[in-house]
Amino acid sequence: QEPKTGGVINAVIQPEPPGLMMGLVQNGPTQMVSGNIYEGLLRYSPKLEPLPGLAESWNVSEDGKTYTFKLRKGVTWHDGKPFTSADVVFSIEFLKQTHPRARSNFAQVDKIETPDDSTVIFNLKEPFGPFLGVFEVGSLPMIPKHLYEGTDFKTNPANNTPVGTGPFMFKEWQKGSFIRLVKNPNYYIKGKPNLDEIYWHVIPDAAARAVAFETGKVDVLPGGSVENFDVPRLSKLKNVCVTGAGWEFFSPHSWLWLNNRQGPTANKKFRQAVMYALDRNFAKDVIWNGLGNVATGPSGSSIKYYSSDVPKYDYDPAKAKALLKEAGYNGEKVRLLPLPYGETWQRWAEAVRQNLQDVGINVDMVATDVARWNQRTSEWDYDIAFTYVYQYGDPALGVGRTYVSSQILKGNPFNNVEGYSNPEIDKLFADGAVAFSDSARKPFYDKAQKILVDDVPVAWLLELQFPTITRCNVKNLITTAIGVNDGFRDAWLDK
Amino acid sequence: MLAFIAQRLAKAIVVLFAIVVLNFMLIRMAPGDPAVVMAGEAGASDQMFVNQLREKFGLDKPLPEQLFIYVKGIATLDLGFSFRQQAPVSQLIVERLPATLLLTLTAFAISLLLGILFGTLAARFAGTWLDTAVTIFSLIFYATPLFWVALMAILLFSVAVDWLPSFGYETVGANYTGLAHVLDVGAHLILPATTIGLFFMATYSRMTRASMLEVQRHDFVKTARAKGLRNAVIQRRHVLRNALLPVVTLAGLQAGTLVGGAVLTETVFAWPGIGRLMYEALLQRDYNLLLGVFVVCSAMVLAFNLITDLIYRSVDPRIEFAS
Amino acid sequence: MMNFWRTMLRNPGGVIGLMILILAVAVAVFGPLLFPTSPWRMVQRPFLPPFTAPGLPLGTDALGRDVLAGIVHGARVSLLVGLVSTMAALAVGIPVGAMAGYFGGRIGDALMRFTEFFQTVPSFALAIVLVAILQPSIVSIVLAIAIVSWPPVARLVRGEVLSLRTREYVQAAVVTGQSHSWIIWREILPNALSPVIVLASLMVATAILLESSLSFLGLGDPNLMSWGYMVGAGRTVIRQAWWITVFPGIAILISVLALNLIGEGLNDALNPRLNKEGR
Amino acid sequence: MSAATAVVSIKNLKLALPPGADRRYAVDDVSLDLTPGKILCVVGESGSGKSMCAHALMGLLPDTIGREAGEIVYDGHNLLALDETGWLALRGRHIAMVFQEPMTALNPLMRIGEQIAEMFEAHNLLTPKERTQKALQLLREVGLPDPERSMRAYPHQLSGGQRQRAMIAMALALEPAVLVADEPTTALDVTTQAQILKLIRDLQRSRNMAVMFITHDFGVVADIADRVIVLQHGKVVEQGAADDVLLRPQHSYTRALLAAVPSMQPPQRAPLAGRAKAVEVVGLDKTYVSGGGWFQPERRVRAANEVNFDILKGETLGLVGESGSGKSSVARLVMRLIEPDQGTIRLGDIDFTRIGGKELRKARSRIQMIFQDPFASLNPRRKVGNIIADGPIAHGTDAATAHKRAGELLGLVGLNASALERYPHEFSGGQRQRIGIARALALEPEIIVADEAVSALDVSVQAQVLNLLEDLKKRLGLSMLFITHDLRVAAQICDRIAVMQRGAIVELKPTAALFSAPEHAYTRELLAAVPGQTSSSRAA
Ligand SMILES: Nc1ncnc2c1ncn2[C@@H]1O[C@H](COP(=O)(O)OP(=O)(O)OP(=O)(O)O)[C@@H](O)[C@H]1O
Ligand SMILES: Nc1ncnc2c1ncn2[C@@H]1O[C@H](COP(=O)(O)OP(=O)(O)OP(=O)(O)O)[C@@H](O)[C@H]1O
Ligand SMILES: [Mg+2]
Ligand SMILES: [Mg+2]
Repeated sequence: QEPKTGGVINAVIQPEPPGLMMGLVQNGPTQMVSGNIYEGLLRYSPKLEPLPGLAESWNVSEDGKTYTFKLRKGVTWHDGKPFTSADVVFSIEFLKQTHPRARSNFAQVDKIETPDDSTVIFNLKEPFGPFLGVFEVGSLPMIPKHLYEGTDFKTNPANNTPVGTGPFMFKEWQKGSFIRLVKNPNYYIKGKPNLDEIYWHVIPDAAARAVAFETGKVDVLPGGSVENFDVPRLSKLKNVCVTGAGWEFFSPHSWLWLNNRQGPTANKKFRQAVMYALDRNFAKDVIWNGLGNVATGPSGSSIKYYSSDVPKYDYDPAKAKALLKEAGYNGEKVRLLPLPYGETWQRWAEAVRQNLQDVGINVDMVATDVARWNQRTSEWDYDIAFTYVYQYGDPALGVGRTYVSSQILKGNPFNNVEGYSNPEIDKLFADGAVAFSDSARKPFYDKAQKILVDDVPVAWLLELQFPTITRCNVKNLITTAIGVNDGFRDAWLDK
Repeated sequence: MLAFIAQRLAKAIVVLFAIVVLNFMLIRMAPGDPAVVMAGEAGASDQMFVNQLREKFGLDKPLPEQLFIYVKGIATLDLGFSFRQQAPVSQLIVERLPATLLLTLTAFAISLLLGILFGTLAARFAGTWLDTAVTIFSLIFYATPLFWVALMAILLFSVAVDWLPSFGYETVGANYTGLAHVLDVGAHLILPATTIGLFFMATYSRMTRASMLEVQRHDFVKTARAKGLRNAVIQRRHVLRNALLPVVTLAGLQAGTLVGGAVLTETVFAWPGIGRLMYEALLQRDYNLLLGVFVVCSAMVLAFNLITDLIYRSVDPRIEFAS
Repeated sequence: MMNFWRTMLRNPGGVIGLMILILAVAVAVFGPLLFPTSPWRMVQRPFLPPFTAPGLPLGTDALGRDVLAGIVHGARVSLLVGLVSTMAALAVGIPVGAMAGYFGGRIGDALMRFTEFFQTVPSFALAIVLVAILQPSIVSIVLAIAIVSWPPVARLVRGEVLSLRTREYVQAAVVTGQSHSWIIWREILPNALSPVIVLASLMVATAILLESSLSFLGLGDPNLMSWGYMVGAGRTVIRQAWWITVFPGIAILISVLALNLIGEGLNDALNPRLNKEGR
Repeated sequence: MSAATAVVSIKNLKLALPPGADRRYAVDDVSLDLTPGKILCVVGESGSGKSMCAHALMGLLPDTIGREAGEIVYDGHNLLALDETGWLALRGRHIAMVFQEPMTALNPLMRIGEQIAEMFEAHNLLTPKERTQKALQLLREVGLPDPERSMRAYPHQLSGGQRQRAMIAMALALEPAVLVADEPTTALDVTTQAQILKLIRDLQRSRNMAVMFITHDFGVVADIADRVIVLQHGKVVEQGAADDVLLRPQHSYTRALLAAVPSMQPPQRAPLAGRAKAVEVVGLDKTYVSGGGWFQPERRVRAANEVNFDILKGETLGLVGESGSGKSSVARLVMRLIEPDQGTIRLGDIDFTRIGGKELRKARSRIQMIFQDPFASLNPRRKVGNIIADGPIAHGTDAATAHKRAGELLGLVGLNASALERYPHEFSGGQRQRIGIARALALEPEIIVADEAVSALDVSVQAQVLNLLEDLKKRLGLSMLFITHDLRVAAQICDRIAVMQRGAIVELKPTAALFSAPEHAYTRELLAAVPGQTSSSRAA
């Protein structure tokens, strides 16, 4: 079907982003809106293969230490200035100061060369297996050097009127109401984007978002916009399409942090008992409406080197009770922190509490708000805590950080928060990262997965799926592994 | 009169200062800080990131120094900077204030009008079934959680029949101007304002009823009857006017609850007001913004009190502005 | 006192309210005996409509928990929150108001400024902040509700004390050489109590509602079943399963209504002017 | 009496009280006529049904009162059968009323002018402009100073007497045939009362109105009445021409009432010179400052101005003066209920103004007070026994002894000791005042301050209480500061009298000397204003 041009899309954004300058703010909503404004060098297919973005082509040297990117010609910033290789270098400098993930992703880069305006060459100190997976817009958005160089990034007035190279330009932001993006008329791909405008509506209440969709006021509900209980109802409406695609890169993985340092959870048997006590299929079917998969281990099934050859933990309360007895658990109070992200998570925590209580674990649920949850987990002040984490396609990017001992850093909410420390695992992940070629890396990760699943440093729950709900006449919305976050470049409206 | 206002303002400033200091302490007692929140949202963080943020928010300084800096700012009407939102707090608040004022004032008017109407009715027919009916009607809205009424209103008026918009302040992208714009905003205003209005109506209707019955017993009502005035005239001119005095006082006191009560309604109806701004600032520990909203809300309440006081004084000649 | 009960019982609204309240208290006290298992237990398929499964007259909720059991157990928490926070608010408001009214002058002024502070900060917002600071639990919720609801008590008591202070029987106590505390406690407060009781009956209702609003924002005590929690949690699935939120909603409505009716009844019974004369 | 025909006749009126009241009928078989140009005074003790009759005449009876029997005939119609529309035409236009409390009988939120003009409006008379003019003329007629300003004034801006004049202006606006005045002067001080009485008398004569004048003050009756009707418990016990009733009372109740009226003749009193001073007040000054604040100008009232007096042991000093002259202020200063700006009060050997805290509380037992209002001065939530015993217990007496003593005191003031266990509301006004006296005596004080202690009581009860006080004083050797605005009472009980005007004592003399040879002009004015002097002397 031939794309049609023109039209306006109304989408929902929740919560309201604190800012739209992607280099400074990395939270979900910012990425979702600003993915239209900014672009990265690469995009990724649902199978996580690199696709051209601002880089037209790329190649990797034999030793895996030199990466050469050819940039697309004739690309301009929204303010008309040309986009060049100098901007790429500047962006990496910028992000190394403000973007913790970019900081570690580019830690291996020794130097960057720019022989001409459209060539960028990265020289690595050592081979870094996942290197080709860190160029999407969220990890490395291109930032205009001419606006930021030599300024205080944080207070630069340009932050309020973000300038990128993307298919849409920032137009208007009525705080608390909506963000309006308009078509970039000078976009370097002729005929794109198809749409004229995008409105991102800020509607803080989930039920109200569902109503807004139902009454036709909005056309796109990105993943997580409505409570799960509402998904089946909305998807049954006329002219409504639902897809789980577009989360392959993130593949959100949920688990319970189990505090490995102290209390009953320090005991491996206890942790295994927790795994057996959880009725994860119930959670999937009732709480997540059958969406997602029961997690088998530390890696999501769409992540590279995923292995299903690991010990299995089925729902088995009797076994859990037996293990608890072996662990010598004597009814001490165990604090459970739910994730303060709305009703679904609350219900899930209640179900888990019930599961744990059923096998005789004395659970005390502790309510928190977002700030407090972050503080308590990052300062290790919990026994069991819900969380979910993005995996960024590669175990070296998004999996290892949870389990290696070098990532035990008090004060940070997303690393080895559980305090698991195993030299063998440390080594496996270290070796896996610097090995170059899939066949060389796989064995390390196979082994790591087996050990981890046996040790249960955390209790894995589900591979989550956040369905994107749209009206069916919104076409071609999700084309890449980061889904809505990659912008509405290819989307069009069938009127 | 001017002297009176000046005196009240001076007192208000004292209270406001106390509010600033106490709230500053209070808010800082809440565990968690904006750096942690932002680190959490980023989905990944390291020590450098958190430290950078702390420094940016000025959280690395000792607390008394932070307080001093803040109070100094307030003295020059500078509410500080919201680093999270990358904008001066006063700008963020000013952007949202009109919406909140529109909502709360409309709700206020609705609650007062309905409350006085129903209260008068109930007093007029005290002891009859109409009295009971009015009582129960106003209590139903008082006793039902606000967010629930709000959702019901949406389901009824936006989903079941598509009469009124369910969210927002205006039709986004319609670019109405002039009268069309006013009508558009009005249509968006009806549901949230009525939801709050109905809740607060109960207090006023109860108060009006009690006050009317009380005033009815005063001698001057007997005097009025002895004049041969018709009952309707007596009720309106003599009873209602006197009965409204305590209602006015109550209205001033309620103002605080009204502004705060907007949090839920603004959330459910996606109304871009400062109630929501405050709640979000709280969740994100956006200290300056949260404090700013508190200070502005308190100032609004004080202003409300002053206004109702002035109204009271202009209605009741017994209180004089000694001049 | 007899007279009081007689007038109270003559007010049909007050009697109905009192009966409902007694019923609710009975449910709160004895209900857990009827439903001995935890109300959090998942007993059946989720989303069972009311009157379809035996033993589950009000159906089940999103996790398959018994709605009726929730309401019965919730009565305890909701009423407790209402009553205890009101008591606490009275415990602060009455002394502050009494002292402000009795001593007047600088002390009174300072106390009233202090009260004003709590009154100008939007009360719901303050409650949210307090609960967030103290971390949600039944204790912090009760405390927060008490903290935001005492100022009206203080104002009311102050007003009453101001007018009672000049009564001749208070002056009589002064001239017979009584101490300040004796005068406040024995002579003034007993006579200032009736409007306070009326206000208190309304505060209980407001407290129950406030708890439900806090629950709605996710600031309820996650370990205790309350009506507010049920309404808030059921709200998200109201389109699929109205009964999860409607039944506890009705429970709140009826209790608040009952308390208000009692308040009205008390108001009439305690106001000699209202119950003596006709019109 | 002339045989003019009555404008209104009440015939055998019988009004039932709601169940639970202290008697069945508020008004029982009352008949009376109102004739043009005559004033009918209705007298009787409190609760005897006087106001009921008035309200029945106005059609303003509360709906809890049952209209059992009888009729009220006006212009050939029975008013009791009239519907509300009929009343609307009648009220104000044909029958008008003046109420007792000028404070509360006017709408505080409306200007005086508007309230008078409303009278015309209610009956659709005149244009708005004419109404204003007419109102102005009326105000002038009732002798309000500066009528233009009074038109624009709110009730609270006028004095009690001025308000009552405005009320009268309002009642007279439509030249009604009948004026009902329910205790129109009770709330006013003697001088103002005299003026208002004269006003009513003059207006009534010039307009040939029929007036029903309710009062419980026989002095007033003597001054103003053409005919008198005496009510007791809702029944008419005696009625007739004023002179007949006052001089030749037939019924024992009427006689008792008349006998209780104190005479203006001070009794002979033994001189007390040479005794020690119980109280010595020197240079007492008190200025009330209200309003004020940072920006607000303040209002000052000088309530006590260089007040000097002393009271000898066993002596009663009277303090008289018009309302607002500062009598209560002096009493409160002497009691140290308020602090003086200057001056000293000595109680025997101690300086009462210089002590504080515990010492003050202890010293308080030497001086006690009897309050004006028997209803407001007893805590409704404490038993009588406690009320009396609380004071001694606070001063260290043990509870059992204090309660026993309380029982004895009740006996002393003529009450049964069983009263200990009862609450104040179970007693009548006179009995309550006795309880108040018992409380004052419980601490065995040397001095008693009585601020209008008998003003709120009916004449008959008043006489009893005065006798009791006189008796107790003699037996216990008390000194007394007796405050009153009733010069008749003062004449009977005081050894010496001090006259106060605007915060200052203008004359202080032995009672007999003051009455026979008043020096100060203000004293003479006060004495002249006492009602009923001519006829009561006849009566006495
Ligand atoms: N509204 C009412 N409802 C019931 N009983 C009433 C009402 N008003 C007065 N009474 C009763 O009716 C009786 C007569 O009262 P009324 O007011 O006529 O007395 P009064 O002679 O005017 O007394 P006072 O001198 O105290 O004014 C009293 O026993 C009183 O308690
Ligand atoms: N607390 C107060 N504050 C301000 N002014 C007062 C206060 N108490 C009394 N006054 C004023 O002081 C003056 C004297 O009042 P006081 O009560 O002593 O008079 P009084 O002679 O007892 O009058 P009455 O016969 O009416 O009882 C009056 O003008 C009064 O308005
Ligand atoms: Mg009377
Ligand atoms: Mg006085």
